[in-house]
Amino acid sequence: MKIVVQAEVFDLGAEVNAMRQGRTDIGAVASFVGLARDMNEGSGVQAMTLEHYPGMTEKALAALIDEANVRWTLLDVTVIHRVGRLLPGDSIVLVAVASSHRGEAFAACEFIMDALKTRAPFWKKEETAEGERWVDARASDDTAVARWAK
Amino acid sequence: MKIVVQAEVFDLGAEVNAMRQGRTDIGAVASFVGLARDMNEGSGVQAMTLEHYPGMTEKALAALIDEANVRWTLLDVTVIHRVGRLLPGDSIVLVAVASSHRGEAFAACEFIMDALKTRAPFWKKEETAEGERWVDARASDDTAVARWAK
Amino acid sequence: MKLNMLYFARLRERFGVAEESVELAGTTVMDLVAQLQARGGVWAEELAAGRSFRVAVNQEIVAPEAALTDNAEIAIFPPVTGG
Amino acid sequence: MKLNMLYFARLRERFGVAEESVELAGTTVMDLVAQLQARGGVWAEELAAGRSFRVAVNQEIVAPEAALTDNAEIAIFPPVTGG
Repeated sequence: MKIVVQAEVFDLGAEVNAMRQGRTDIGAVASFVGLARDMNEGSGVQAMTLEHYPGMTEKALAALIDEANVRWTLLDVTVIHRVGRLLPGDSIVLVAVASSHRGEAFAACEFIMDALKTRAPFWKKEETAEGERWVDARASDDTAVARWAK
Repeated sequence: MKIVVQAEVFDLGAEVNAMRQGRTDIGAVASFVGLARDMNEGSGVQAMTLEHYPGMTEKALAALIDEANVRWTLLDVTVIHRVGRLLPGDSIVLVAVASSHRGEAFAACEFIMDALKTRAPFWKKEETAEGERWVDARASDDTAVARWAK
Repeated sequence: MKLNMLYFARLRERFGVAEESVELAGTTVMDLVAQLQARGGVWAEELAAGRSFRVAVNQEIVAPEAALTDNAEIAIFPPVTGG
Repeated sequence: MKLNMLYFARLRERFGVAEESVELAGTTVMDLVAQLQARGGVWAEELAAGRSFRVAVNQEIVAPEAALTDNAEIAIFPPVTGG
């Protein structure tokens, strides 16, 4: 398990290769990369800054992964989330899940992303032509995570 | 859209970077890598050989992607499937889907994998300590793809 | 009509042939399968009712009732196991 | 009891403070929120009933009824928007 909060860019290929290194029991790696877009809520975004709550962030991410490990049989999980100022096209977050079987890898990867969106303490502030604005939480993210309630 | 059947290894990081290159409208890239495992049906697998139906394979994969594009709003899709002899730990298949939103990227990526498993003409023959054996189709793959029936 | 047959994977190995030309008396996939079954031996065994195999006509999987056309490319193969 | 307060994101900017020490008369998160609301101005506004904010005690999100302990780390922040 690897959890990192960093300002630096990450490398999807290198992270997935690191999970696979020396193993022959992995049948499936599902991964997700979230990116900064040039549009949000109908207006152009020139840049965004990600703030987080150091300490709690890592604990919250570890708790999500623990939950995923209870629900599914996973071989490895990597979560990397960037902070600081990002431009459209930049990577924001990586979730990669290795499992013996694809169904578990897909489900756990999507669960971790959905849960991260509502439970990990990160906040986005966007720079637009009209000035800066804090991004509002979306009801659709609450709906997405509610699907996983047992 | 990119569909390739090849003997050579592929590079997840390079494929996803190629999808993202020069774009700022992608918010999510969901990807999947299927790997050759050292165990299947309870016995050790030393190697496997993947056979396919040239011509039909590419048509079948294009049809799956067309269906995904009807069901979800996608920005790009890459599917690469290897053929020939593979060893445990080797990559078999890559599906990567770019979209504005994560829910669509995840759903389309999993749909394409589930549909590929039951509709793309590839066959696996495994080498085990007891000799060679053709892999049997799994009922669980029929169940997985049936979830997507409208 | 003349059909260009292809066999793949386990069925190619069992039949001992990868491709052949077949002159079909009937008009449908069912007719073709019956004619191949009539060869007996592994053909009768592998294409028997209840055995799992797929038939593609011009590279699309079809149902047993599908009509065939002269010079079509017909493939018979086991359920697929890629991915 | 003494509490070590942290504020994040939009609330940090609105309150104009990132961290402070607070001496709480009550015992629960609700008591703390009421005491901060009583400061008036942006505090009353942002922490009013019906406004969306989260409270974490020692880095875990808790309900308004949660009991507080001396020297706890309390964070107040808007609903999260990462990922």
